[in-house]
Amino acid sequence: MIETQGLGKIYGRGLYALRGLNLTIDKGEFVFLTGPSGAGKSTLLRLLLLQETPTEGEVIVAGRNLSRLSRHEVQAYRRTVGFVFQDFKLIPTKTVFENVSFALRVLGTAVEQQRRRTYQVLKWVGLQHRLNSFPEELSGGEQQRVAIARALVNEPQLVLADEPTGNLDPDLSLEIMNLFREINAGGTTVVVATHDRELIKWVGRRVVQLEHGQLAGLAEAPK
Amino acid sequence: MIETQGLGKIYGRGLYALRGLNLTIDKGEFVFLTGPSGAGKSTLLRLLLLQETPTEGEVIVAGRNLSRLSRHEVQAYRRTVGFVFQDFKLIPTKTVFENVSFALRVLGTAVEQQRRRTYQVLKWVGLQHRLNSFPEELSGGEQQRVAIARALVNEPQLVLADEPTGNLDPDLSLEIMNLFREINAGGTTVVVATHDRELIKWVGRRVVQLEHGQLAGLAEAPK
Amino acid sequence: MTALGYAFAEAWTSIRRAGRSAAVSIGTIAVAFITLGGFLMASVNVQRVLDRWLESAEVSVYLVDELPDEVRTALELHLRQQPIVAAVEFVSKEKALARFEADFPELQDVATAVPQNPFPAAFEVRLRPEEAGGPDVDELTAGLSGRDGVADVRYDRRWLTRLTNVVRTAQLAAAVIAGVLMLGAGFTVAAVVRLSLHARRGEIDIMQLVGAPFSYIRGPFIVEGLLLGGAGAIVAVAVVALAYTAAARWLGPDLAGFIGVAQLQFLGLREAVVMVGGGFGVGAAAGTVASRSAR
Amino acid sequence: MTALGYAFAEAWTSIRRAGRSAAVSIGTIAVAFITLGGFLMASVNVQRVLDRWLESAEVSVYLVDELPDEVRTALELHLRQQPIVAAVEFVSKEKALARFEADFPELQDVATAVPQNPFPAAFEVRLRPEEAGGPDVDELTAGLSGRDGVADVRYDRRWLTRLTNVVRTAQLAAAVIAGVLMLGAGFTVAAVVRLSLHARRGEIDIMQLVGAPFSYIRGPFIVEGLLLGGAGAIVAVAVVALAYTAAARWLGPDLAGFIGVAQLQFLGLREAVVMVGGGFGVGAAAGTVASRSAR
Ligand SMILES: Nc1ncnc2c1ncn2[C@@H]1O[C@H](COP(=O)(O)OP(=O)(O)OP(=O)(O)O)[C@@H](O)[C@H]1O
Ligand SMILES: Nc1ncnc2c1ncn2[C@@H]1O[C@H](COP(=O)(O)OP(=O)(O)OP(=O)(O)O)[C@@H](O)[C@H]1O
Ligand SMILES: [Mg+2]
Ligand SMILES: [Mg+2]
Repeated sequence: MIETQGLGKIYGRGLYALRGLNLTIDKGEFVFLTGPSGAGKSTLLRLLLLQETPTEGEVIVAGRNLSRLSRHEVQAYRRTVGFVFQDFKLIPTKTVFENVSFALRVLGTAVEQQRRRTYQVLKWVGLQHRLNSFPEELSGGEQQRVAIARALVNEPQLVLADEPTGNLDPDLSLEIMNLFREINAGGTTVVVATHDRELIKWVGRRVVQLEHGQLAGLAEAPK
Repeated sequence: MIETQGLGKIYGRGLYALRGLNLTIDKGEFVFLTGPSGAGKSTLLRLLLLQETPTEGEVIVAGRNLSRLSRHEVQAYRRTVGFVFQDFKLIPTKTVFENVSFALRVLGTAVEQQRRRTYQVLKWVGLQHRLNSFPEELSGGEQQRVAIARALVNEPQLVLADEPTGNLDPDLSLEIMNLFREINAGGTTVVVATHDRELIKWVGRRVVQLEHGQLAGLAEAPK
Repeated sequence: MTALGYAFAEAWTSIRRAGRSAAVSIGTIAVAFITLGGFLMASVNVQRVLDRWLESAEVSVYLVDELPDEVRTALELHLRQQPIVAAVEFVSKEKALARFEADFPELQDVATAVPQNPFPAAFEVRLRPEEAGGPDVDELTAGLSGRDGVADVRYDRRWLTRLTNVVRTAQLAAAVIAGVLMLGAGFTVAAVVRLSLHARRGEIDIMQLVGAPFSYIRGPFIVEGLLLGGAGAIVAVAVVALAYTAAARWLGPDLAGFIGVAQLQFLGLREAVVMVGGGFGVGAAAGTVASRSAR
Repeated sequence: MTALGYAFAEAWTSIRRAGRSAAVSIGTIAVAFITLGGFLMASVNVQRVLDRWLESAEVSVYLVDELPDEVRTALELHLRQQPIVAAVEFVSKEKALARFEADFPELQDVATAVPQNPFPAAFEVRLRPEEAGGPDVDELTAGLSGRDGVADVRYDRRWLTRLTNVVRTAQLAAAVIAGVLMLGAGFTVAAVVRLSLHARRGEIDIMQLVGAPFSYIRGPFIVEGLLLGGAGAIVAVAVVALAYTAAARWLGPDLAGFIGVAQLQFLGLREAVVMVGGGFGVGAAAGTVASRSAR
């Protein structure tokens, strides 16, 4: 599903945020991405979404080289990816419902189905009672769950989640992970960047560890 | 140091975010605030900073009823509090150095001392090499550490930290907690809202648990 | 179609939620257009005055005394056939004397002291305004001078040429100023829409990251610019219309006497439509620019 | 002092970092002031033309023939002593005839046909512009009519009263329009500064939560507004000055002939200073409003 070859990223100031990364993630895999602060986890995920362009190397997702996509193909590609941003990136001028249903709207889904599916996903994350709130009226954890709902609403082939439980209590975190596992069981590839060792232990999947922008260790977690 | 009497907060929509809270925190104490997402942790901390005004009840900090302060007294009071916001609240148009030194600047600290102290605090959180970056050029954890540095830079009497390690890896989280402990050892009262049970266990201090805006249990943690 | 409906619905929601900020934007755009509209109205009216002046441009063709009627009629016909001539009036010797006496009453003595009427009969030829002061007039006067029965041709060329130059200059200046004001109004509308939407640029990035097609991202911004600009222009036209009504009521009589035009004239329908259309257009363009993504 | 220095330093940094956005704001403010400045320049010049016209308002005092010199001198003295009189010129019978011949060459015959010079000598009295058309003039003419040696007093009161009315109306209209433009410019500056700073309102809240005193929070915003507004106004004055230079060079000769004033006049120093001051003031006020905290 995902293959990176010698992937590197240098931001303006000249330091490698990511360097010579060769990584393969199979279709239907559930992978944790971990490593200290500033290791390059978010950078890797951003490159997978094409939010940033690589400085060197290639990213191949579902057999297609991301750097060769046209603008329209990029849009179409992003619509098949569910992304939970580390800073949520909710649209402040839209309500919870609008923020989530927007991802369906751009797919041209019928209005009635938009409504139904949005409600369903918000129920999964326990926010069905906050449909008409604006993001700034939510607690940190509630905002994070809206971001998760938006990533899952259009049944993506690939879910990329950047620290999706940083603002959630342990019980909720496990619930969210169960949600990810269910989606993963349906064939969706899931990549989760997290610092939460408990969570990684509990879910028990493959862990990719980054350090200073490079792979630090590849460990097959116990099944 | 902190005393709340029948403290309650209702946001616009009519639900209690906090209800009838009676809580006492002594001077020099180190208290963890925990509870599920939406329990009211941030609301309580916001009330302590006067970021919100209580709907009912009183907040008394250092012997003074917060709702009776004049605008100038509010400013002076806030300058004695170090606050780590859950969403960081860094000023996007200022550099890391400016964001942190600003808290000293408003105290009228001499420029040379501003410079020295800011550098020192940024070194504590491991960001002395990113002085001139803007917040959006930092990773999530780096931004969070800038927020922590800003809270500590002016040696406040009271530190209120809302989920200060949600974006940090476990090792860094412990380092930050050690920092808080050191500051606490110097006489500063510290209140930390967190979901991280490991951290609470490791630090081993009093825990205040909130649920649906009310106290769920008061537990003296083992010394 | 769906995207269009979506764009309008979104834009409307956004303007409604923006509230005061949107009102400030519309107001500022209106101010720009009021300035432009006010200037256009003023210049339309000044133009009418100048036209009136030019309309009264006359060539006097003095006739020799005791001219046979058929020569006079032939001359009149000749004059009327000229393309640059708008009207021809015959002034007899008696009428010329009467006019002089009326115009210069203090010289009554002079007129009566003269044994016989010294004033010649004349054709007063009114020219088409657009020709007055032009080269064709020179041709006409030159041609007339040699003709049978014509004693003299007088045409206050110097004065008229000067007036024509001034009018031309004024028209040029007015066009330049109108152009500058138009640019200025456009610039203001664009700047205001851009500033209004700039704050929401983050949204565009977010939408792009969610994979929204450009039409979904930019549509609402473009429509919002369109609506802000159009609303501003409509407010402006309304304000100018009100100002016109007020001016016509209170200043009308005074001004009308001076400018020699029966009534103040409002902006033409065309100008009003152009203004409102311009508002919509500039707003939409500004929305397009403002919604141009960072990447 | 520290807070002030801080405010300026911060504002400057902010404008520098805002880059294009700040340039757009300054440009828009400049457009507003250019409109105002252009109008002021136009109306200063029109005012001069009207003054010139009023200056040429004259009362003609026709004298009886064969007036003894001492009566004439006494009359002249009397006229010069009137407070509303600006200048007195004596026109002899000969000069009057010469003028008539020059003005009406086609009536040469008439003049020569008359046995003796029919034109009376006269004093031509120029009035102070501010008095022309006023009630004091009536008093003067009435007083003169009965005087020894005076044959007739002519004063084209109707025409002058009308002109005076028009001038007064025009002045009123100009004042109203200037006021509206001033308000419009102020509104535009305020709106632009407000929109520029609105996006950064979050910063204000953050600063407040850190316990910053108001002077530290609002100072930079107010100074930024001040600088944006002032810069816009300065740009505007510069543009108007350039436009004036261009107009004076290319249109000056034509216009000067028409308006009868030797030269176009630039905005007075006072107007320029008021404009720039207004820019600074409105900008600062807008910054103050924009930085008003949500709470
Ligand atoms: N826009 C940017 N400009 C410059 N440097 C950047 C930018 N974004 C990230 N970086 C730097 O790149 C490095 C990797 O950042 P990244 O966000 O990938 O880290 P991370 O592993 O997600 O860390 P965290 O756990 O703190 O979120 C960091 O040192 C960061 O400061
Ligand atoms: N501005 C607001 N308007 C309306 N409701 C609000 C607002 N802020 C918070 N709330 C609600 O008040 C409740 C308590 O919020 P609070 O932020 O205190 O929770 P929390 O304990 O900090 O949760 P988290 O762990 O998710 O940060 C939540 O249900 C939240 O939705
Ligand atoms: Mg990250
Ligand atoms: Mg919270």
